[in-house]
Amino acid sequence: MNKKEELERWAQLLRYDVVRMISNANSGHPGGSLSAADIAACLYFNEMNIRPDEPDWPDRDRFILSKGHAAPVLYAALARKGYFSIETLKTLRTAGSMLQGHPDIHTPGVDMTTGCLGQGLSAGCGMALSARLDKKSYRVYVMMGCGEMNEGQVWESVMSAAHFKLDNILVILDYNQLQFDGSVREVLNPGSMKKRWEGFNWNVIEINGHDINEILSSFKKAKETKDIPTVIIADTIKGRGVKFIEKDYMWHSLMDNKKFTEYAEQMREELKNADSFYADRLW
Amino acid sequence: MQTASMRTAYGEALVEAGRENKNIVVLEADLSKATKTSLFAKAFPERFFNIGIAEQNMMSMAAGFATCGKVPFATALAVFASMRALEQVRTSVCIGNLNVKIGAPYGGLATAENGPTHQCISDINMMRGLPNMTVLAPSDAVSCKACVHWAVKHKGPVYIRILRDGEPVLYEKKEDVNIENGNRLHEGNDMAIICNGFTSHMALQAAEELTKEGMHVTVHDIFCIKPIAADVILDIAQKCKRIITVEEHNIYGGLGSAVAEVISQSRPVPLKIMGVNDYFSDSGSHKDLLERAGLTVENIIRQVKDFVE
Amino acid sequence: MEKDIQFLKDTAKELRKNILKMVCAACSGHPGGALSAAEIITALYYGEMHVDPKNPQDPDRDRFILSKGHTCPVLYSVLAMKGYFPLEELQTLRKINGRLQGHPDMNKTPGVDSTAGSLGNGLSIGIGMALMAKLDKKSYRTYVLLGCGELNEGLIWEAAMAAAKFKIDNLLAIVDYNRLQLDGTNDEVMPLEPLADKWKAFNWNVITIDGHDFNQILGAFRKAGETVNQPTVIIANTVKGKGVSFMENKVDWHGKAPNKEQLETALREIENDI
Amino acid sequence: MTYKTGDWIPTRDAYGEALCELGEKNKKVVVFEADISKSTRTNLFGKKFPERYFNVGVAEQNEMAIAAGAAMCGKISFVSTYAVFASMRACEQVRTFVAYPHLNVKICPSHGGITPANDGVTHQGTEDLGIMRTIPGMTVLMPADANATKKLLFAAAEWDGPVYLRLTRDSVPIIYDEKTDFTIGKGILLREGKDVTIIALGDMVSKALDAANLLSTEEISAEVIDMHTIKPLDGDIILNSVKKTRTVVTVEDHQVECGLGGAVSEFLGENYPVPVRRIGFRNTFAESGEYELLLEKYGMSVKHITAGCLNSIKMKGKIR
Repeated sequence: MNKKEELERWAQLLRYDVVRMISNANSGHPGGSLSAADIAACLYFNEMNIRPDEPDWPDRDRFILSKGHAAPVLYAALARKGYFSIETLKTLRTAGSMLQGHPDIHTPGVDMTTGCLGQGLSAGCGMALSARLDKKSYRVYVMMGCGEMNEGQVWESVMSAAHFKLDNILVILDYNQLQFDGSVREVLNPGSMKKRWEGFNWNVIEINGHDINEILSSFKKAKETKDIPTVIIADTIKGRGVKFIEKDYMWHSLMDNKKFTEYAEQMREELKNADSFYADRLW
Repeated sequence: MQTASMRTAYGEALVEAGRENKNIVVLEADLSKATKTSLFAKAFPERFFNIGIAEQNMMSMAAGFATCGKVPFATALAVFASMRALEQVRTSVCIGNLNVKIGAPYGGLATAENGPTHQCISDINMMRGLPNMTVLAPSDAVSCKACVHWAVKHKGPVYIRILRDGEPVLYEKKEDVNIENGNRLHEGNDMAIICNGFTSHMALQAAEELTKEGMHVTVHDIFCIKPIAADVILDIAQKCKRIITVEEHNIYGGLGSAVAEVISQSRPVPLKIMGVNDYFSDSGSHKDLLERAGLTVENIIRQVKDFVE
Repeated sequence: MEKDIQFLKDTAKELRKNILKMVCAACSGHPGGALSAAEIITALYYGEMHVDPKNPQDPDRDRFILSKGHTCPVLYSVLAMKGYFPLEELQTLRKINGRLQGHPDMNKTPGVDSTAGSLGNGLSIGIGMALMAKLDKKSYRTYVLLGCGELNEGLIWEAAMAAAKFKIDNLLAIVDYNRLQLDGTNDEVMPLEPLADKWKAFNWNVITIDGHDFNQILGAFRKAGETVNQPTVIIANTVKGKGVSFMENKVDWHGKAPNKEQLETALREIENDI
Repeated sequence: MTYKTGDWIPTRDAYGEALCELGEKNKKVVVFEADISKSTRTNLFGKKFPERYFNVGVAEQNEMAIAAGAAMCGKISFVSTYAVFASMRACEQVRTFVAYPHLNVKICPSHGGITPANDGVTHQGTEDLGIMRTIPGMTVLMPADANATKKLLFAAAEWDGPVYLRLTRDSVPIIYDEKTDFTIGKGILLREGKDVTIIALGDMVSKALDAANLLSTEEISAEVIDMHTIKPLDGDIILNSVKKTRTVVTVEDHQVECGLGGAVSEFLGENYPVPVRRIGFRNTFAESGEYELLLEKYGMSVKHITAGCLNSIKMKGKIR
């Protein structure tokens, strides 16, 4: 199996975890978790320099899920990396669980509390500036959603990252074009997202957010860019991988758990028969 | 009474603390000359970050700094620190219990002539409601410095409400200041005044005047409004039987409310809350605005006397 | 036309003098950003807006929001000159029991359409007014004067998005681009360039002008008025403290009142166009 | 539309429906939304009156200030979002541009307290009532059920000035029939008693009633007041009750600091000092989980209310 094929499998497995977790919890946000699965797989299984057995390692790369409602995909990645057990995924959103409805900094591997949109990049700027102060080489990855581009605080932080020339920060915009109340165009008409970031002095790379090769090469290009922060605008499909919810904004959060649970079972069967990679990893 | 500027004390204390602790960083939102973080900027330019007029961004950035072991002091006028960026303080800072310190000059009516948009009589309440937050309100330049140094040592979020200029000096040196329990400024068994900030020197003066008339009033200067020293307050309630709280804050939700919550729970004694009577003030000199709010030595004396009868 | 321009120039002179006199009388206030906006305000109140000082609450009036509320001396001065209240009242700026608050208060001062003072809010409020004009099928226009420092505020960009979405063409935003904020230049504190590109990327119609040239200001107003289905912003390049040699481009005069002696010098300079 | 007692309905549902009725009657009503209309239920209004409905995207500060601008033009602006965002993300806009100019902006957030139980702490607004209470000129409400929501919403529309009306995401039982009248600033005596006064609001009112029922089996008679208006606080109803019972338990889905407990403590301290026990979150953030389990874990269940009442009654003996 080459790198690409392996990462595709990890992404598919994360999707499976997401579907199972949400179906188990009977609540949560599938759409934006699924659209981010390929990117999350590339980050956690190829890109980031982290130590699952030492979550607070001071030199680790940081990841901030600014679109915190997509927590299931983050939890899946963390569990698959070994920050905590796969069993734990079953406790999503239940009282006493370490897996909160939105990410909590106290969960191993979670670098920032998020859930209220628009704050992640600001926190990321603080981390990136700290790295510079401490002469450390870790990088800060911030995944943002397209809905949160509405938040003014995002543009405050976009301005400051450019002002401080934070080339150790990488923003990945999971641009699935849908937010809670409909398409980004209907809700707040963004025009050209690329131009907007460029107007704030950022290096912009546009990719297909479901193409592993494009994701990996954009990460590489971002690393090579100096003195200016980079944003990857990743064209994605909300709900990617679960056909009946793809591109349906109503499925931002869980709509019909019966249907969803049935699908989880179906997915399990399909994966079991697909490949030996999945065989002992399904739950 | 000798006076000194609290915001200058804040700036100086940051420099002192910054010298001792290399992890201290200061964040500023385009008001460094007013908040006196300019002093820190001069001393440690590489640890000073001016974020521009973007307080929300500043608070979340501070949270990011804190996750990397820094001790960030995010500084903004009280009105913006407590209200423009309130949700960032809650979500980015308090939920994670991160080690972010918020310096908030121009609390209360101290921005005076700038008018109500810049005055802030609600910040103590806003911050007091947030879990994990420690809320400090020093009463003079010396206690302001003490608060900054205390905050550096304390792990977790701290909000420090600072005034402006010309505050009477109540304490000789910062070692005299008891942040957790507050300081007894005057002893007496007839009544107690619990106060903080700019009103503390007034309460002290009132108590001294009243002594001349044979009334003995306890005056207790509280710095830490959350968590509040419940034992100290209950002792005072036990001893004095009647409490007046005085603060440069809305009568709802501030020091008075914190004291009410403590005593009503275990030792309900009659209470009078003096403060800004739930209204938006005006442009005018600080003195005029305090007078309008009834925050004067004369009025404190009057209220004490009324309360006895 | 030339005569009109001369009239506007003379009016702006008068306006500047009033600003300085009132700030001096108050012993505090913000002269720098008030002076930089003198031509824009003069052009608005004497050449553009439909307002009736005798009927400040007229529901059909054009609205003006001074989002950079700290520069209210320029607004109070023009309101007094237009007759909303007596000129002598300018001496009561920032005094207790006065109507002229340190930052604009819509319920205290006749002619003030919106409370302002904490930066970044004016454009949103203006959008509310502009949307209601459309809803009520009224033809009034809303004018919002923004400072450059407040463009740091995220709220401005929230509003910029909303105005474009709602195709608000009955609102005009003007940036008083004097390139200084409290702590220094924009570039030092938080760079804004490329400013025109930013607004364009948020789907705005952008007109860049010299904010002290009446021909350009009035021309921009005209062009903005002709633009439909898209909001317009005028980026007006200005000089902070304009008209007073020792205040021009000096960040120190953002929020400091001149003393009597400085006032005399300043008034003389303005009178003689030095 | 009215609701049957005993049914369980989120008060946000009642809000969405009542808002449509209100919009029909009053053409001055305009509604602002921040991209969560399916959740706040303003999508109903949006469908019915698209021209008076404005979705500003995920931008609550902007939403609040735009609503203020509309109110400056004589409209009655309704602002919909979640309690965390209405009270905190847009706090300064509420204070400076709504409350200070005293405008007719009605802020009606869903997700009050821990009623978005599963969503977790970032979406649970447990500090909002205290925040709103300290803003001068603000009127602060939380209806206990769907029928109360509808009545109080209509009252808020008539009320001069800003109102904060907090709603629940999760279902709460209907305790009022459609005939009950509601007046802003007047609490409702739900049950008479002589041993202890329970003052509750919002989703905790039904819990308070359950606790009173439970206490009656132990021959303790608890008086229950629904304090749907936390500001201005109804001092008369408190005094009348406390003169009889001489002790109070406050119950709120909120931090015990600054909120209902704080308001009642302030009032009684100044007017009639008696022991007050406050039930709510004790300086802690909650978490994801089922609503009833969270109440249990954080000391706010019916069991905790009854225990609080018993303690209070004991206290009053000691202090006498």
